[in-house]
Amino acid sequence: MRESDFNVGKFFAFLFVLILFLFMLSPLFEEGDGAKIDKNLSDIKNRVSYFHSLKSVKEIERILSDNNDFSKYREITDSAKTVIFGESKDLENGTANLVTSIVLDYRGFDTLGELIVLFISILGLTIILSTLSFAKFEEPSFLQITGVKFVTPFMILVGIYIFLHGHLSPGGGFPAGAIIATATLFSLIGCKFNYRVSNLKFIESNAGFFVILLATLGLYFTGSFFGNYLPTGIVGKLYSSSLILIIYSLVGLKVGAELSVGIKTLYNGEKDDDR
Amino acid sequence: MIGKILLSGVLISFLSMFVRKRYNYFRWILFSIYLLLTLYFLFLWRNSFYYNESYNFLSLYGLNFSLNFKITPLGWLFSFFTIFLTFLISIFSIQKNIGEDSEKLISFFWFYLIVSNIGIFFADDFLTLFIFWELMTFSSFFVISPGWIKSFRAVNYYFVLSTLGAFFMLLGIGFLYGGTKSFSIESGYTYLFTLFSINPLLSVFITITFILGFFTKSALIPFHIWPAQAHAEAPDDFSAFLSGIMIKYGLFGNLLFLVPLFLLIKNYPSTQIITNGIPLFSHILSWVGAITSVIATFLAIESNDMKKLAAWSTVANIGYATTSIFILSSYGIAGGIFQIITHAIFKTAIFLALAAVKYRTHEREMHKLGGLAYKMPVTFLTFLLGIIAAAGIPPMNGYASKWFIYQALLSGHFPFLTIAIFLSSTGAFMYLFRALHSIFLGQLPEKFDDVKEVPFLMQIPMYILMALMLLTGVFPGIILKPINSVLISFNLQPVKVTYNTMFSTLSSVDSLKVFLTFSGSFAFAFILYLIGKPRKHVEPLDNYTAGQDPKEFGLTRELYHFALKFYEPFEHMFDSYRTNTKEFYDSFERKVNEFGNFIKESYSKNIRYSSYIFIFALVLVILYGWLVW
Amino acid sequence: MNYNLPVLLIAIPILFSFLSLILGSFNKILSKIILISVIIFNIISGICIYNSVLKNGNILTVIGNYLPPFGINLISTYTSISFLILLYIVFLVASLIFVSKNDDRADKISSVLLLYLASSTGILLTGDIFNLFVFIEIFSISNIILISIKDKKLSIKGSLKYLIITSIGASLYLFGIGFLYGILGTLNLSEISLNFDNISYFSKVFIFLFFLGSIMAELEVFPFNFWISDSYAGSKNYVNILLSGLSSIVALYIFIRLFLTVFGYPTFISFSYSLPFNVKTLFLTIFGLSVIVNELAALSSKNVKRILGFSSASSLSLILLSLSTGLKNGVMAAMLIAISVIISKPLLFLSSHQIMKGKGEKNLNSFIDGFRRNPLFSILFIIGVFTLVGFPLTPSFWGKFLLFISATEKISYTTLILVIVVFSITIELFYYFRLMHKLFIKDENIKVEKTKNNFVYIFSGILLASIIIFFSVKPYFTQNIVEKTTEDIFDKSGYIKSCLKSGEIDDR
Amino acid sequence: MMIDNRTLYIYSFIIFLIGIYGAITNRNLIKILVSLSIIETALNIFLVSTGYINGSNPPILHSGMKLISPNSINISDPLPHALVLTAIVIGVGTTAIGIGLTIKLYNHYKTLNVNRMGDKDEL
Repeated sequence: MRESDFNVGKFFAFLFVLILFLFMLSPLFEEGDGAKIDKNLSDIKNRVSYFHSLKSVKEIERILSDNNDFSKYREITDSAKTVIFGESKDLENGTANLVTSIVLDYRGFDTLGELIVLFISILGLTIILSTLSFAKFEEPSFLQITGVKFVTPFMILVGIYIFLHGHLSPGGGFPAGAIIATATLFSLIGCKFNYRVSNLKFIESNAGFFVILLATLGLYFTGSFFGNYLPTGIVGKLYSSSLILIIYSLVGLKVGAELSVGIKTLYNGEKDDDR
Repeated sequence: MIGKILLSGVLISFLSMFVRKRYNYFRWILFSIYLLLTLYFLFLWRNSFYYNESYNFLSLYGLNFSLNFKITPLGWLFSFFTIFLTFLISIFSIQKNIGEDSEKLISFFWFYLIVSNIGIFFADDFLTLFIFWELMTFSSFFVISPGWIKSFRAVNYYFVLSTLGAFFMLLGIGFLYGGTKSFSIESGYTYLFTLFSINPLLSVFITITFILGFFTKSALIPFHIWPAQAHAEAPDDFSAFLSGIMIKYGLFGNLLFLVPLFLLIKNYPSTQIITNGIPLFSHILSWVGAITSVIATFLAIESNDMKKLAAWSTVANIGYATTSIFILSSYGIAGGIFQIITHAIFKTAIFLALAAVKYRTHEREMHKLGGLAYKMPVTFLTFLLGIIAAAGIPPMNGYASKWFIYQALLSGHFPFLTIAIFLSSTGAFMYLFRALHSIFLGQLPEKFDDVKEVPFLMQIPMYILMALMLLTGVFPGIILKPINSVLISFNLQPVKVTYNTMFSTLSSVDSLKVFLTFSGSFAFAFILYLIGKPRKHVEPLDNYTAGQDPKEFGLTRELYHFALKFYEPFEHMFDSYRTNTKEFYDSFERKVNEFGNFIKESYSKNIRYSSYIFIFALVLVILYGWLVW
Repeated sequence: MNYNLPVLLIAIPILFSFLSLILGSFNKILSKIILISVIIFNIISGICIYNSVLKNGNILTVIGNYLPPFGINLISTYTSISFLILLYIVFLVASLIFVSKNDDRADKISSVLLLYLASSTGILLTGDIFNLFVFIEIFSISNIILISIKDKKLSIKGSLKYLIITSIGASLYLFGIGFLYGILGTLNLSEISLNFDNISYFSKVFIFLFFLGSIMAELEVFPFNFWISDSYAGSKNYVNILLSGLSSIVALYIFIRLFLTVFGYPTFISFSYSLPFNVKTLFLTIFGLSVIVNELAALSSKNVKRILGFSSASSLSLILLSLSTGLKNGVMAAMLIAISVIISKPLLFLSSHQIMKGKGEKNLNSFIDGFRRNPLFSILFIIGVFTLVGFPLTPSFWGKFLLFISATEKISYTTLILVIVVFSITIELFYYFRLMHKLFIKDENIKVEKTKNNFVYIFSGILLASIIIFFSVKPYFTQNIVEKTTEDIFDKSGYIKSCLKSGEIDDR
Repeated sequence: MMIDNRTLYIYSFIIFLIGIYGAITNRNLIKILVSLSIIETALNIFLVSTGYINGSNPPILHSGMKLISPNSINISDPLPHALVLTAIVIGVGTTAIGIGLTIKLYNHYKTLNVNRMGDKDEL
């Protein structure tokens, strides 16, 4: 009885999905007036990110503030600066990786939220699982022990490299944190490196604290939360866009510690560590 | 001044909360004094009709929120006799609450009932009416069941039906507000009248909402089950109020809104099917009244609980009044109002007598009582006169009102309605006689040997009620003259009446002569009684079991009480025609609960189910937005 | 102008949530102190912002020194800031109750609570659609955590349901954002609302319906709200208060912002939509169904917490119903009902918890003899019921009255609202009176012992009750607030102007 | 290879709907969570593809690269990348919580089948 019930459910689920699919296709194939999502996106000039990638938001703001109409920014296209790798300096932010410039500067507030999502979910994990403790994994084999001992330092090093170069190359704090957490997972499985959750929590909360502190200091120096008050340097150098560098390093530490806490919590519960 | 009376009621009620529990009766004294003062003011206003008061409390959100009162002849008449009867009940209650460890909250909420009583009868617009209507419902809810688990079920019926009625009434008021943009009652029914020719379906719907609203309150079919539950379980003195006064609010609503509407339709018959001179709608309502009275009579015959019996009798009497009112002739309306008032008087008397019986014996089942007439003569006499009035036997006031109803029905050529009313009126003899006999006559059980008459303070209202019943029976003009001014306010011909003579189109009756005839024959019978043989006292067990000790067979004296299963053969006759309305409501309640449980259970079904429903609903919404344009 | 206090309302709780975890590892009491002091800070600065909004109009807060639409911005309007103060009061009550209890996870939970505070503040203030999404996610994750704090099957099932539904909802929301960004090239709410009309036919329908579907789960609307039953019944008292009071505000505000400001078109007295189908009928169907179904579910429930949970879902739907009439009276009614629901629901949860204290089962019969056991909280319960049901002179009375009147405006679909409203009032009356009646029933067999009330409960109960009474006895004050809020909701061009400095929308 | 954005959108829709189908028909809690992850992946593809321009460079400056306005900008839109980064992290957080709750439920019921998790005695 239950089996047939299930099949009917599957059939209807398929029907729903089909209807949803047809519905989702409809805006892609419609003809008529009005703005549509582009089939071949070629022009990003009427997007806000155009000015983000040219690092000329301040310039546009200066122009627009004369007639005080910020909804007309799309009509201005020729006032943006030229950005050259290794030459341009003292721009709004000095990151060569434009995604990083958006993530940590133009839309830094979102990233703060993102950090908090990760923080709160790991915190929640420790709260939810705090009354549980479950079985340990099997004893590691010889191959695991040797491999882990060999590979873990390099992984941590790579992680550190990635978050330090987040403003220059792909990657950044989040991938770096993930790599570091993988290293701790390896060490946990491989050589039973039993780190304490509370220490990691300390690192994590301190890193988060300093991120917010740095962002709040912007209120003092620039009059705006998350404002950049350190020199931005030359695009493409390691010591460019200093605030982004610092924040990304803190994010890397924080995410690494957080994910490690999560792994440890899922590994053997949180309870026995707090004693 | 009306506002001041209402406000002082609220204030005194709060004041009475501070009275300590030991001096409980003091609260009731306060209540009586308040009623007396109100009665005094009402008496002062007896000629100042169409005086109106308006209290503009707040003007918020672009609306003037105000309470409007107007003294109409109808409202004045109703409020006067209700307050008067409540005053009598309150005197009864003072004594009742002296020793007893009774509830603080009964008198507290009763104040609000009186406040809402005045508010309802003097309301000039729907908003005021509705606010006091709801106040009445809520406060009566707490009086009927003042913290007894037993009465919870009964009050549930009452409350559900009342709130349902209020729901329909509010709906109707909303529709009328949408049409007229005001809460005025008069513009409401004139608008509804014009709507009958424009949009008949909607107007019939609105009328039905009002009918449901008023009919639930006055316990007409199919809402007739709550009185038997609520009146029986309420505090004894409050039962008198419930049965004598509160059940009349629905009828007042009919007179306030539906009767003017139907009169308009009757005068402009192009809008509605007319049968026999009255609109079809109104005719149907008369039949509802008649059927209610017949059914309630049969149910009263069946019941063994004395308070339930009286409650069913109330429903039957409301049925007569409804039938008569919706005839829409001036005799019909006059008879209906007359019936309402006389019923209020004699039903208060009956319930007070029952309350007195219960005060002394703490019994409600009739087969456990008997032979109290010698122990409690005043109570007996009150009850006797009350049931004479209820049965419509001449010298009492019930006769006068029923005479009017019969005259109205006959002169309007409604033979079948007359038969129905006559049937239930005859049935009234059956149950009332049974009540009288099994409570007051027959054998006195041993455990009631030391029962005494109730204290004097309780006797006072009984004396007054007896006098009132006799007075209004002999001189019906006392009540009919104010009723005439009500008829004039409806633009109807007043009925022809002097103080002691009633005239109708068919005949006339001089009630003073009737009274003299009856008292003469009574005196004759009494003399015969005195000169006859002295009676012999026989123990019931001697009578029935020929001196054997029934305890051997597990039989008790109560099983031999002749009131037990008194009308059993009669009940068997109607067994196959019985439809149990209570069962219907219970099953309805079960259905609603099942539906609610279904919803509730599907809420906590498993996790996959919830996301399934989510997607399903999303797809539905999308189908609406995508395909329906 | 750049006024930076609003951003501190978000930043300070976040900062201290980290700090609470650090300090809480030394002593749990420190984190409790931090929690309370942060809320008090937020209340005080909220009142400061309220005053300056009254003086200067909408306040734009720029983040990262980039003006909108290039950066993220916060906009404090009258509506959002007054909702915020209401929210803080409810939050204060909940956290006081949390603080009064012993919990060995106190540092972590207080950190979660602080983030909850920050995220709900962020939802109410932000002017960016993606930022709104991020805050909604934080909000729902903290909801999930708070629901599952009580280690019971019921609560964990409820929170897992909530998680699955909200993550499907979040995916719908992100699809909507993707479409909006792909078409308009911006994420700023004001700019989207300025240009929403230019979007083509099917895309508009797509975006609208996906956003609608995504926030339905938060709105506790019937076919989407299968999480509420278990969540309310299975969670702790302060979580109930947060769920009923705070979630309602947040959901309501999201609805107002997205569906009235961004997608709607206000004229002088009503909102209209430039969509091909009749949006109002859709809303009416969904919300009306939700009101009826939730009321019926509450009617047949036996568990008091579940009754209150269903009832709060249905009153939220009633608020949304009156909002979606789009009439000025309807919006005012929604605000009035919202005020009373948001304050009285926590009061009901609080007092019912105290009345049932010491009884094993939390069903209806545990209310019997409540008045003799706990007179104070019985009275508070009755005040709460009267406020919720719409006793005359309470805000919800005026709200229901206005809704009633606006529903009769013309005989069309709005008359259906009339039926729904009256029906819901009737059923609500019935089950609340049943509860109230149980309070006064005397059970002669059991000897009554008076319950000892914690000081915190007394304080917060009396605080909430006095707020209700204040709103009831000062009707002109309430009217002033409500009218300003309604004006603010209708003032779409004002919202856009405060963000983009100039925003001409063609007033139809 | 030239792929226009519409094709990418349709691919992402298909993956999304596979996820939806899995989430509503599966009985195993872990599988439901996996389906949710699939939905998130679909979203990420969709969001990235809204910023994708045919034949353009990734939005990272490297040595010798210039960004000149107005017409010769030849990078894809970096903003959706940033959004995707946020969405990924949020997905991770949600999944972590979901796994925690699943462990808890498994501990209570000793099964992962959601059909066996409904007990009416708790109503």
